[in-house]
Amino acid sequence: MVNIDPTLMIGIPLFMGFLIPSVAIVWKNSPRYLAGFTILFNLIASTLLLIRSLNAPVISVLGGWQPPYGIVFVAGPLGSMLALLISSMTMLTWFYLPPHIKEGNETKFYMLFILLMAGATGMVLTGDLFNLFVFTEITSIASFSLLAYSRGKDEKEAVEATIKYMIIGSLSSAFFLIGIALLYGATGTLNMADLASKIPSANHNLVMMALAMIITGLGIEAEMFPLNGWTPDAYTGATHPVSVMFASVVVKAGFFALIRVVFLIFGAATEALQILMIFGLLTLFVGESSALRQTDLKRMLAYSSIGQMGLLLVAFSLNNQTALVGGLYAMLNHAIAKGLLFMAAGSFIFALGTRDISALNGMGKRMPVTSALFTIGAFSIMGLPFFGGFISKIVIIAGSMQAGTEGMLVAILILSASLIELVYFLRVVHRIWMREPEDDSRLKEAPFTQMFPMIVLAAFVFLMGIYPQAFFKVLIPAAQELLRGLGTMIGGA
Amino acid sequence: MTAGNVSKYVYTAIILFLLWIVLTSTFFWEEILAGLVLSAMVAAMGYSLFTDKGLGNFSPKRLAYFLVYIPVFLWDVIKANLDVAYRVLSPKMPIKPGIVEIHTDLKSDIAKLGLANSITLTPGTLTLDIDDDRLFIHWIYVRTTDIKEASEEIGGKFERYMKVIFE
Amino acid sequence: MNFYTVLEYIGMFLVFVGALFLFLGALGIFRLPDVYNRLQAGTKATTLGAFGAIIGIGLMRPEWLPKAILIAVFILMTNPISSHALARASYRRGIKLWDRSVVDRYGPYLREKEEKEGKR
Amino acid sequence: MDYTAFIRPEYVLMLLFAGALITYFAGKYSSMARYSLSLLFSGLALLMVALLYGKNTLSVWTPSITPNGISMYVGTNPLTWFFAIILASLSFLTIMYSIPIMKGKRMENWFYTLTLLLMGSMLGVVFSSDLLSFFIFWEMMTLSSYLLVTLAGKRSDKAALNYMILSTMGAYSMLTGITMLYVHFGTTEFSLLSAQIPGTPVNFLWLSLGLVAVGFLVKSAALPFYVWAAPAYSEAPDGFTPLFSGALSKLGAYGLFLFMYVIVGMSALIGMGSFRGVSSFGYAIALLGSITAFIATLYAIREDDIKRLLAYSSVSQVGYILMGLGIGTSLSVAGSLYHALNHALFKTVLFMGAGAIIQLTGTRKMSEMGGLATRMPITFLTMLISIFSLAAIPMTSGFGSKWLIYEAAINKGFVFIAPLAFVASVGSFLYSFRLLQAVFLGQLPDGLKDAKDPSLLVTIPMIALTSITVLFAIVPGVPLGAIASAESYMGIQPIQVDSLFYFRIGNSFGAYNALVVMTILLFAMLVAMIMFAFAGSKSKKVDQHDTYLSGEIYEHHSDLGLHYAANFYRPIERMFEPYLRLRLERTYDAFGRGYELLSEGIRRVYSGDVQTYVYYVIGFLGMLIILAGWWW
Amino acid sequence: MIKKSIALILIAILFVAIFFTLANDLPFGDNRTTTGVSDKYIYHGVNDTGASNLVTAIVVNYRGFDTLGEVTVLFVAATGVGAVLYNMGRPAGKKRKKTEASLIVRTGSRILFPMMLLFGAYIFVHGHLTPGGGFQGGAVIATAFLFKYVSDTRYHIDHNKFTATESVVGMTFALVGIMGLLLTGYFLFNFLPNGSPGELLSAGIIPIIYVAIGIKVGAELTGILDNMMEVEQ
Amino acid sequence: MTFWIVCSGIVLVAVFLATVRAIAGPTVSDRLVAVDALTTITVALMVILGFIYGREIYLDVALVYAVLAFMGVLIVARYMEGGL
Amino acid sequence: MIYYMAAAFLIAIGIYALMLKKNMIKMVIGLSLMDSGVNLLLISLGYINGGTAPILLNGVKPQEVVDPLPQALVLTNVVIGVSVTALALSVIIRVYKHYKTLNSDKVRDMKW
Ligand code: NA
Ligand code: NA
Repeated sequence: MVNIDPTLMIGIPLFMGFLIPSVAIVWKNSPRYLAGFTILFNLIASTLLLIRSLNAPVISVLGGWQPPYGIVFVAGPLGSMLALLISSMTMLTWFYLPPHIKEGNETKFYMLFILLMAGATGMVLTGDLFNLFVFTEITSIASFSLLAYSRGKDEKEAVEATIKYMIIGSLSSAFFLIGIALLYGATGTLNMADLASKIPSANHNLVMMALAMIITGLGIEAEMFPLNGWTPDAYTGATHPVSVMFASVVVKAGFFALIRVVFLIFGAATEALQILMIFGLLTLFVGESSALRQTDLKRMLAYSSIGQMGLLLVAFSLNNQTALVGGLYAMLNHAIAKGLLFMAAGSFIFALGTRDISALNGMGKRMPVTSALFTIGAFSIMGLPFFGGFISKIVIIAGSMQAGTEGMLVAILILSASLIELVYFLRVVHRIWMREPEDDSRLKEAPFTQMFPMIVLAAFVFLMGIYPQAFFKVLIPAAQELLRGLGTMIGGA
Repeated sequence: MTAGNVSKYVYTAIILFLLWIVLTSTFFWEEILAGLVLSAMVAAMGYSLFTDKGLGNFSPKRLAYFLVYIPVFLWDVIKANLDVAYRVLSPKMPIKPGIVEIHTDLKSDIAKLGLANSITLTPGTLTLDIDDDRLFIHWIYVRTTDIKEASEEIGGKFERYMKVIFE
Repeated sequence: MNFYTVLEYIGMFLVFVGALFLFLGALGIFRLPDVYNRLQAGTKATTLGAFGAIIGIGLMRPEWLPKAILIAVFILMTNPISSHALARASYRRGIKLWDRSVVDRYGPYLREKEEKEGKR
Repeated sequence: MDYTAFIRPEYVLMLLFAGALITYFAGKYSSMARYSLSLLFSGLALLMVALLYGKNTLSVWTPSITPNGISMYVGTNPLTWFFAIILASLSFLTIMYSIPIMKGKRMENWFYTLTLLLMGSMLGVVFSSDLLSFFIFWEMMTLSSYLLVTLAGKRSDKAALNYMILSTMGAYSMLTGITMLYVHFGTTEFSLLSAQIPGTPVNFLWLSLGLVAVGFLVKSAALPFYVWAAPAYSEAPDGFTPLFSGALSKLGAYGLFLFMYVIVGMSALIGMGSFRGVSSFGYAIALLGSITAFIATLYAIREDDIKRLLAYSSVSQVGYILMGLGIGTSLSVAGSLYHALNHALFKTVLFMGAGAIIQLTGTRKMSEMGGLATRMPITFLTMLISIFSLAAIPMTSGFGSKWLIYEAAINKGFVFIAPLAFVASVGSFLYSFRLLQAVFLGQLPDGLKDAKDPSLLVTIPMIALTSITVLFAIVPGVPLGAIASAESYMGIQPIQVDSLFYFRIGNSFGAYNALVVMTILLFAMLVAMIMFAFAGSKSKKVDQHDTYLSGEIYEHHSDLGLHYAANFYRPIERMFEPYLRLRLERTYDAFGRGYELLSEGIRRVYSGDVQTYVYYVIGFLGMLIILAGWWW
Repeated sequence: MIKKSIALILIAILFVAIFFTLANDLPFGDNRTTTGVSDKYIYHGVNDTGASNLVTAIVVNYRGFDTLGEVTVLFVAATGVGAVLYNMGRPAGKKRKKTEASLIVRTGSRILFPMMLLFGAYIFVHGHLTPGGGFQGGAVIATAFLFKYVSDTRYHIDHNKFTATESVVGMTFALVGIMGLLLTGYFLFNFLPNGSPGELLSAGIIPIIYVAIGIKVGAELTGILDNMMEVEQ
Repeated sequence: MTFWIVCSGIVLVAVFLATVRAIAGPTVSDRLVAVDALTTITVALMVILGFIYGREIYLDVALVYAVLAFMGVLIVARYMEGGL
Repeated sequence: MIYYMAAAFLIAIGIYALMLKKNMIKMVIGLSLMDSGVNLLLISLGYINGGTAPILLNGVKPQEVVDPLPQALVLTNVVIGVSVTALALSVIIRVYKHYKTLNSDKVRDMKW
């Protein structure tokens, strides 16, 4: 079996990112294909990586300097799974792109697009705290740029969203870096595994202060309430494929970074988990409640994403294997289903020219295929049986039940929020299928290249709903990896 | 590439290489080699504007004038600085500032730059603007507003050197 | 008293004089009445001061001399340019001369030029 | 080939789910295919369910689907079969009935697909033998029934949404309870669970069982969750209402039977606390059931809308079922199961008839109907018998089941439950009579002069169900035999069924002999009818609008509310008016509106000004820092 | 007012927290941990990497991957600025509607421009020996171009040439990394000899990387400047 | 040593005076003049510090600083006259 | 210690600008200030009393140098800061084009 070094998943996109602008001078359409090729490479590499990492974590030492002196890439099942998620979602979004990015400079879009993927991949694979910061910045800056890419009707909102996102995002990175600095001051190292082994004996005050800074810094990326003010605007303002990337790639990587730091470095510090739990629940409720009253389709999806991120936070902070598996499952499901929803919503909006939910009346007749795909995504988020969301919901509930009386309360809260979610998604689905359209004309469905990614995602939503074992094969070791902590994995130096 | 351009290029490269030697202050072959390569590359990017005359600048007369100009100029600078020092330190601040106009016969831009900078560096006077042959000078103690007189007083000496060195 | 010692003393002298001129320049900036007059002091005295100090150090450490000269020359070349640019910009931005200034030939010139451009 | 190998519950489900899919695609192109395929699939499923009689199976139908390797099971047993056969036959008959009723209606093709899907998921609920598949089918059932309700178009929107929200609320509560059980016992299979129940802490059982019960009470439309029922039953498409009310509403009871008696078991249930030998939990259910029966009856009495009237009646009758179920004695459980069957039979017929009449008259207001008895004799007759059964008029099977429940309640000396039930029973007689009177008797409105019985596809199911009602009145031993074996499966002492025509339940208090009671009552009825026949010539025919006009003839102004049916039970209404004004719907509405308002406020958190967000971030960090100093 | 007081209270909390945490738990001037990784860099850095400048040793060698990431950040930002300001510039060939610079500034730029470029080159070529490095050198180079923009309202860069240059040097950096992987199995492995510390041709791949970075950063920053300068108000 | 203390003291007084002007203004130009002078002073100071610490690298720093500072002032000046 | 004070102060000033200045350019400046504060903090962490720059030339001994790692990190962060600032300013140019204001209060078409 061919092995591809995980570092190449950064190296190749970078190389191609540098190559694309030159080739574009002589061959105008090349960026799309070069980007596609790059993403394909990452897709293959991450698939192989995932298979390898199920046996033993794949560790790639950069520059030949053994940890903790150099930077390492550590690809456990969890990291590899996320890398695969990132590359596959990027691939599918790549199919979805063309009509949505016509207005701007396409060459630059494709460069940013693959670099965003590279950044997110680096975020999930790196085993070095400062390197994580660097990759977070790559991802953020690429996101900012892609967000501001919109031209034409949405341009105004896009730039507004960008500047908000940038200000909050840069604030977050400053805090993250302060946290890193304090940790370095306390332990003298930046390697995550090494940190994990040194933190218990390090100065407690420093570590706690660092924790506060890091939770704030990464909490912004993970859309934790009240740090997520930028989120709804960013999702709404972005051009549709970029919204997909936000929901399915960027936030997932940010969330993973937060979880990893808390779990691996701080050995699932119980104080941190309590904070995450409380604010996870808040995020869940604020997100879902805000979505309840939306009239803007994308904004509703954005708030729903916030709610789901809250759910993930809650699931992870329960800190037992079942809940973690459920949380990971929800993470996957949300990436896939919300990606699908944003794509379908993008197609609706592209065809209708408005984001207003009331314009969706009777879309089931006007764009039946897209409507069906949207519905599948919605059902999965709502957690109906035979869709991925169902499995994640029951597993998370089972996980929370293991946490005693408080867990019971958590379960009830999760389900209440889930009920709110059901209501607003049902309203939309209801409109699509059950209301009479004001204008009976058939709208043009998206072309097959755009339909294809949606169909693939819908198929995955189903697969996750009816054959979860396939996913558990990866998720159970992934959850165990988190519970074990990185410290025991590569043991410091 | 015209002969003029070759001359300009070579001149630029030589100046840059000298600069490199000064910067590195060594004679390791590696440094020399790097200096040659980099000077050649950088010269290619800027030679057309760097000089008007090219290798012509290396004529002995120009070099000689240049060498003489340095102490002359420095002495003027020191003299004038003492003057300004006096004005600054004196409690009454004996200043009589104003903007006067002077004229120059210099044609080349580089020569004008030399002149203007010399004037500026000489305390008491500051070049505000140049338009063709007219220079506007801020003078900390205006002794005359007449263009001819002022020209001689402020820039006369420098102009003569500049004419030889740069034109 | 060998050659290097002599150089060192000269260097020390230059550094001291340089420091003095830096101080004078700063004092001029502090005391003089308007931007243009402050520029006079600021450019000249500080340039000379820095020049002296840097060359002085170069003399005290002869192996540094080439680089020291380079820095000094660079300052000598750039400071008048930036001062000039500042003065010009200030004037064009409408910052008035000190009210006890005796003559202003630049203002009429600018108005004249504007009129010409306006006609075109 | 041994066909019996295919008579397994999992194949029934597969048949129906595949059937739904096939029907959808075939039905898109041909309405004939749609009708015949849906009849075929449901009929076949019915046949298979019937053949499952007496079988006990249990099989794994999926590989493990949870991280801990939980598999899903389906199986059948006497209790399952009893409900399955009701559900399957009602589904089949409803499909048949729907062919003319739903013809040309909105999204007709979806109707059949969803009905088959619903049938499959209802059967799935009863066949499933583990918590997870139970819950999955339960959710599917909710979803497909929700979709069926929405098929009615815009008018059903609110009702459907409310139904869905409350159902989901119930389902989530159930999920919580189920997960508690799973996490505590580490298994989901029913028999494995029930084996571990003895010795479980009482509090735990109360909590989990209570949470699960909420889901079933919602589906049963019991107090305080009944608010969805009347709107949903009445606004659902006419083709769906019979199944909705007749079949689907029984699943809540099934779930309670399952969890209370099969999984937890009688002894553990008593162990959770008891009251006069009845488990406290069951008593609570019974109490809720009786109050529900009572209140819903009051609402039904007020209704002029025929579907709403029947809807409230359903709620009330399900209350009886819960009552018997909760009391948990041999007699009461039998009564409960029997009443579930009866209610399925008569309420389906009533809703079918109502649907037919609505299609004919174009209105649901009873005050705009009347005198249809002669024009629609078959409808009249079938509905009449069903109404008798509903009103528990002796000689009908409805009487038998209610009798059993009363007797059980009185036996136990439940001074609160028994009177409530009795009053409710009187109430149901009142609204039944109103229905009968307003729709079939009196004068025919001008528009309905050429009304006639609906097509055979409508009448055949009605006749079939009515015949069963009559048949079971005569041979109660047939259903009671099945009930007895279901009881013994649940670990409850089965009632004794001596023969098909005669049964007798021996206990300390007395005995109920159906044949004897029936015969006596039949005789009394005959006497009454003869008396009426003789007196008939002397009675005066009064116009329906003649109520308050002292005989003065007015033009028919039904909209003035002067129709006979409009304020039929005004005096009784007046009596309860103050209490009825405190409708629970308002509370729910207020809660919903309140939450929406709250959400409106919550989203103002996202002020749009980036500086506000900076405040949030810094505030959050400040809080963490303070916590860091304080806690740690 | 309330807003302002809240802000001030929060800022005070942060200030106090950061300052006192540092002051109490990381006493200034003697907190270089001996358990940490930096001793390795300090005592073995010169031998390991051949770079006398330990910061360089870390930046380019031990943590060269961060630097690759950093180059990427700049690249992404430059691309982003291009994408953000796309289509906001003046039409081709039109001069910017701006006050011309004076002859002094213009002529000054003619003479100083190549010198500044050479400074830049000097800095990144000697990155492993002096405090400079690719970024600093690149910044100086970009400053040289900035001087051009400042002094000439008609100035604009040749985008194609810049793009090509950027591409080549960027790919060089990535390729050096990939070469390391191919030759030794480690991405960014220093596969060249270290030489003797203090000389120009020492420190293995560091000078190559720094030259690439220098040019890249110079071109990148210039590109950003170009984009911003071209924006029509 | 005394010598260096005296020199540094004089330069620091200069820094102080220029800083006062930089803060006091009153116009942007005034501040800029002060900043310009400060940068020149800083270059000199860096060279002096390099000597005191005996590290040649300070000279490189000073050179780069001189380049950047010059450009900084120039840019602001050009901005003020509307040349950007 | 003064460095710690200065670092904390810079961070505080940056946050002050972010919280109380409406002008978005000033907010971006605030971010840059914070960044400088963080950089200063990092550098000061690595300082040892009497330490010198970590360039082992001209006989400088390893014992005498300050921790080079924070400096390396700062180098990286400086570039990141520059990148973000450049991008933020370009975005602000576009914001200004659409809103004709830089007041963050006014740039809030998207809310709730
Ligand atoms: Na200067
Ligand atoms: Na360096």
